[in-house]
Amino acid sequence: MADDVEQGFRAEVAEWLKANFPASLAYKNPQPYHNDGALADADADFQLWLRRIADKGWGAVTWAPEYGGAGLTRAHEAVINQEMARIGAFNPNRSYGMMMLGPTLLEYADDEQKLRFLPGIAKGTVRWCQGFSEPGAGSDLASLQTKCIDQGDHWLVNGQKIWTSGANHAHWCFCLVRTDTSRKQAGISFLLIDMSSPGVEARPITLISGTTHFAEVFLTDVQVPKENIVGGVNQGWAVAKRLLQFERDSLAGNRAEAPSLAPLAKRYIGEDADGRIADPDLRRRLILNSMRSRAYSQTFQRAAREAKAGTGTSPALSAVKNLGSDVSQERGELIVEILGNRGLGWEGGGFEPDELEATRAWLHSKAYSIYGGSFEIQNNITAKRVLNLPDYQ
Amino acid sequence: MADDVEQGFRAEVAEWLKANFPASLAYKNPQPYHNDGALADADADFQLWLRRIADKGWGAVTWAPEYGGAGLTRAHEAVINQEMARIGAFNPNRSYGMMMLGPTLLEYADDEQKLRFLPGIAKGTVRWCQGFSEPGAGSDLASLQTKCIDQGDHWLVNGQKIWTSGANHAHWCFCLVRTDTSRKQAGISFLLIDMSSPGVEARPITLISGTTHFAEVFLTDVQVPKENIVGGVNQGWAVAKRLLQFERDSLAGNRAEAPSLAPLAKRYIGEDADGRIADPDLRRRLILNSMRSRAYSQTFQRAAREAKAGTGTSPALSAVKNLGSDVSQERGELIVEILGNRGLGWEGGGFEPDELEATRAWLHSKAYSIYGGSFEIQNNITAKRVLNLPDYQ
Amino acid sequence: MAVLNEEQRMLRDGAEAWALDRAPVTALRRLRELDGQTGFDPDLYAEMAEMGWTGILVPEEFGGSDFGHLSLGLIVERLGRTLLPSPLIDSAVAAVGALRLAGNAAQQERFLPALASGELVAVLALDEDRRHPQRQVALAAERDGDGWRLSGVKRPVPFGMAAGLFIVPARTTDGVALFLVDGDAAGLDRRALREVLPRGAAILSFDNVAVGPDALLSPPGEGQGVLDRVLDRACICQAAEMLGAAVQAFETTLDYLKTRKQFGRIIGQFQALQHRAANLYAELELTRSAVEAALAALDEDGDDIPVLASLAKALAGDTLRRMATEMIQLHGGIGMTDEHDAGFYLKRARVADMSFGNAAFHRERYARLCGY
Amino acid sequence: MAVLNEEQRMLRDGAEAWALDRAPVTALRRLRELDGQTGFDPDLYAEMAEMGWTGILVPEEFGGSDFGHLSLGLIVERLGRTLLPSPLIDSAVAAVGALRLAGNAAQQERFLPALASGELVAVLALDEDRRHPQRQVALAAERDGDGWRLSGVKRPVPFGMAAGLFIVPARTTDGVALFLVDGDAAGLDRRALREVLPRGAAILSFDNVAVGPDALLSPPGEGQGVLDRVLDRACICQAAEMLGAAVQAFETTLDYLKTRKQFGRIIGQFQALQHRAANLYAELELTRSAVEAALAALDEDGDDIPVLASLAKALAGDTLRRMATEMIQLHGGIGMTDEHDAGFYLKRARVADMSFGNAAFHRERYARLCGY
Repeated sequence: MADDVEQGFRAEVAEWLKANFPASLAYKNPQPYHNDGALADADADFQLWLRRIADKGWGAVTWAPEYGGAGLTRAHEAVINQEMARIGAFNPNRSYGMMMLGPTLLEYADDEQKLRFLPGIAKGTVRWCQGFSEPGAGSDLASLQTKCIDQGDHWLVNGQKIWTSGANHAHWCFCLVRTDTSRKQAGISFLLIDMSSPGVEARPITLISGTTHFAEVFLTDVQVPKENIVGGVNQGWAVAKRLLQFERDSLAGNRAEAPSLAPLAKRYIGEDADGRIADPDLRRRLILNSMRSRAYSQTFQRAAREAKAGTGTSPALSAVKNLGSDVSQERGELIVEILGNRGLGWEGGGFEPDELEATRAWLHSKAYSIYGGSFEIQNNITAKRVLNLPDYQ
Repeated sequence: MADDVEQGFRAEVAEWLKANFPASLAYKNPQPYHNDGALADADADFQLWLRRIADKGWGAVTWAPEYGGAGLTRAHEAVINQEMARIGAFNPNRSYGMMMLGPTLLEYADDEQKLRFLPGIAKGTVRWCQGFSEPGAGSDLASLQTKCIDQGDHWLVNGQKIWTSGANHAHWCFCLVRTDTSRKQAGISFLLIDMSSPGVEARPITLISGTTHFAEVFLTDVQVPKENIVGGVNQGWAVAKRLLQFERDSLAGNRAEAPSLAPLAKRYIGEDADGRIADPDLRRRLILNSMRSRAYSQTFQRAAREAKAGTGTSPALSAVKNLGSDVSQERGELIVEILGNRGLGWEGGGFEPDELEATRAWLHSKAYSIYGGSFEIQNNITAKRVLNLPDYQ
Repeated sequence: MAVLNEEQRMLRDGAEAWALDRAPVTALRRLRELDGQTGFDPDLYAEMAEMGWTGILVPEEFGGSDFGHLSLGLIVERLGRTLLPSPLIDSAVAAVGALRLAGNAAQQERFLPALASGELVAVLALDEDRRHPQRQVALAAERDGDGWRLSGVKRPVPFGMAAGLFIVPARTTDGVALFLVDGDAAGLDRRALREVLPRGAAILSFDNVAVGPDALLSPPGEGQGVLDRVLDRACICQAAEMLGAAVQAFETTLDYLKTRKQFGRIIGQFQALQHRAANLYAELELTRSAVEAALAALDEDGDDIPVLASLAKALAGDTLRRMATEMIQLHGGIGMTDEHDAGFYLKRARVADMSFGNAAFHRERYARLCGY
Repeated sequence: MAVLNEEQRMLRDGAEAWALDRAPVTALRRLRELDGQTGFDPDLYAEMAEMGWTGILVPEEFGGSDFGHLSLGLIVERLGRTLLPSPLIDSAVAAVGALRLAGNAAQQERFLPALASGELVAVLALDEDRRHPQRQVALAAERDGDGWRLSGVKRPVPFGMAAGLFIVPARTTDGVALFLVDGDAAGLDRRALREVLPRGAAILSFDNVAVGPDALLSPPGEGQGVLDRVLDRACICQAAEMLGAAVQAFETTLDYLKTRKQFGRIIGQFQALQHRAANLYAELELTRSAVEAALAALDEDGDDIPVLASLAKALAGDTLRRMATEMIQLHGGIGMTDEHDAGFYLKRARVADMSFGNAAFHRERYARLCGY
């Protein structure tokens, strides 16, 4: 994009945002760590904003218009993001479908599947959940057991999924199922299941933070159309791996740039005669976290630059994900420590809403190093694929 | 020991110490981390002190008189140690022979061997070195290669040892040798070799701290009398394991109780208006190290009490050794950081002797987590034997 | 483990058996679901009292056994394993300690027997909002005739909804004084707080609460000294309880490592996890040493109690937090669910750390006491 | 790795090839054995100058290329890998920076060409004994006619035995000023220090050293501001060099993990070591990001240079120390021997950390700048 073209586009974007972004949402992205649609559903202005963005095609700026996108370039997308950030606006379409399934379908789905599923993702009208994990499988995804049997005119699915984010609010589920029990990875298929099909039941799981973001999903004699397999029968492992890469990108990406905790600390703890946070022990840990957080964000920016330039070796995402979860978990701990007794509240009177939210966020943050490939799995990946260290056997 | 008997003995000890401990040595134990005899040799007062202690039998207080000891109880030994500590005296006979070989011989040697070797250890007249490690074997002791062949009237030894502490000052060496090449642990014997035998050559190894505490020992067609094997042919592994336990005890034991670094820090860095060490970042690390160091020393005292009472589960020595090396290595780092530019000196003018010593000690401290069973090996032991975690295979 | 006498071994074993039987983590779950304001189960507390635990630090003349702090520490360590919420430390250690250290004969006679029998629960009303006050008490006491009037707010006060008696540090023109205030005193308003774990926390608002001269436990200027000593005792016992929780978190996790399979292996076979477990074990041993040394010092009336108290409390705070965090991490997804106990250990770690001064506070206190 | 232009790629590749060929760690060993007082190899420095490295920050009119800090950073990172001692940062970054920021036309004309060509080595005489001075310069300058007289001690001054020119911060009654002092000035005594690694460190004693008005680089009151900016540049380049050393320490260790056998296995197969390596790799990446962001900010004259400089220097200090320590640990016994290179990385970690303010200093500076 030439400079003057960019200037023009930027002005256009700014004007449109001014006219269309609901003021009530400024700096109040309601999708922080819940991301299950439940919160967003309740907010009329959010729904309005989502519709306007969808109509504009900006829910998926770079996707083709027939897929519900705007057919623009990454450069246009960057300008839109910058202009949004300037006024506290945000993309309301940061769903699992958009961040994980959409990019995967673009690579692996056939034309018919793309036309069928991408627009709902781009417009934010169809909500997806991820049916990968199973009880007992945990990090060892490839040992999944959910059976998918060819019944001639349809698939018959039986099994159980767990840690299915937002399953109780989702319309569809992208699942890994076993179409061949004689092989491990090579017996897995990537299947799209309508959550309203008979035999699908989602039971929410309460987490330590009190949220019911996840669910167990029971699949009992669920009939699924033959054309709902993506990437071919028994070819699902490759599709899943690609999708997990997109997940890792988005998880890591979510956590760059965090505002300084110094003002909060000074408000709750006070300053010493020298203008420093009054608790010297906590102060040092805040400093260390700030430094690591900044370097983490620099690492992210560097990776983006390098990816764009297609040069040099970028930091491995597996390592970056671990750094990210480490820095944000530490931040969660620091915030409740700053809040002190105010960081011990669960609900009800006597606590500010922000305080209660911080306590829940702290508890929730423990999941960062478990979901999307645990800390240990990421380290295994770094050791093996990045550092080329030999396997034990 | 009844209270009044102890009182009497204590008075006796105090009086003897007053008459016999050379004042020049007070609070100046010259065996800090070198322990290779070279330093002690050079000091006439140290030699005098060693002779007096030997004559008294206090080089090995609890050993029988025929083995060069005083035949007293552990309670007597404790009184002697306490009285020494009170006036800055110390046991001059803290040698490898005394700390590791002696206790092992008491358990595994036959009567003749005990009478032959223990008195020299108890009196501090015969210096021993340890010939266990070999090039390429490292922590995997049992893979040792030094060959020991039965020649009828003697053993013929060929091989190479490495990390032999004080080999260039030692009179004798306790060695592990392979008497059976067809079995691993069960082909090892524990052999005592006279360092003046033809075919024994010790080449000192310079360490990063500049000391030549260790040596490589080359054994070429060395003839060793048949009666120099301890514990039986091919029975050496058990002897060695016991000896390594004594080593671990003594290594861990050396590092309890360290004086506060606060005065040093205040001298080198100064205080803030509030009376605190002026560098807040370093100060916090000093505090943490002090707390861990104190808890480490409490752990030591607890283990001793529990061992004495023969009750409860004592903290595993493997874990204690790792805590000890961790705390003292961190201390070494903190001291050179306190010294700042004064902690960068190697030798010559412009630095105080204490400063140069601290720099060397810092470098040397890196060995704490390598020798005597590395940090990793100790963790393996803790995981396996204390926590009963299963083996990989 | 400390070297114990026969009496102590019996107490410890009794507490262990009772806790397993009567106070598993489900007791905490039940309390949470009841959503009551008491924060503990009065029936269980009565059982504890019956076993003599509430009287362990009370002199025999007032109905206690005077067995000492190590004995009590053994019990709270066992109770800590299953996270039982009870005012044992608040009432039977802190309140009893304050009455023994500062109470006159009349006060001791009036309150110690009731505390020993468990009929009365008394707690410190200490914190004033965000953190441990550290010599900056704001609640004010003014003379009124031969009595006093108290005004200000204390929060959170654990078991503050249920306590019958409060020991209240207050600022006077002549320094800090300690007062004994009845739970139903006129002008005292209590409001329940819902915290991450039940402990009956309350906001106490003192609106010109009038107390008589017999309510003065520690006169102006002497209150801080008494309070410091009381807090040392509470800290040390709190650290013992936290040690128990950490030990249980470790053992539960270790069991999981030995049974859970992933990638066709028991996960405890993975060396990276083995070494983490070994390092955690070492931290536990350090913490145990600090706790037991501090308990022993209390019974021997050692002169380095403040240092040992801060050491124990700071180490216990860090160790329990680290252990609970690893408990969740090593359990993976299941550890994040409310159904699993791991989250309770994490929440307890935070609440217990904030009680009687957090790890950061005690590191700084240790540093001051040791000249850093 | 940063996105580079063609010029920068050539510089980097040239530095890498030259360092491997001409400046392996044996070059450092040789210097140590020579026991000279120069602290670097003048022939190698001349080669570096010939390749234009000493002039990278010098304007073209004075014989340099003005390629910028990122370019220089790429070179020192490569040189850092094999620990080559040279005054490149001291002279071609710090001294050049001071002259560019504060020098008048005459001073620039006189010194910049000689610095660019490598004929002249100039260094900061900054530290005054134990640590980085942090706005507490003690060496005093007093007016004497239209010139000045300097008295005091600077130590350690790296390459102080060999330097031909010193840039000397001095305290005046009106604040800190910077002076240019000839190496052979009357009254200036230099004494060599033997440090853990050769860098030609010296004690400089100024006994009433007389300098003319043309020696005043930065007038009283302005010196500290200039010095701060110079130190930011030096810190950032020093961090780049430390990054290089850390990368090499990591790679050497990684190679060892892939070849060394113990217990019948390549030790790199052990998962506990794999995870440690993975964590070290992540630290390296963080440090690289901080260093490259800081270098880029220098060339873009960003307004957060002080923050980025302190961030980079502190991270590089911790990372290199940790990496060197792990290098020894993972090499086991052989890593403890003087024959192996590991000890050099550990020693360099300490020396480099102390240069231009250590990690603790920069963490505190970062904290102040960011309002903590």
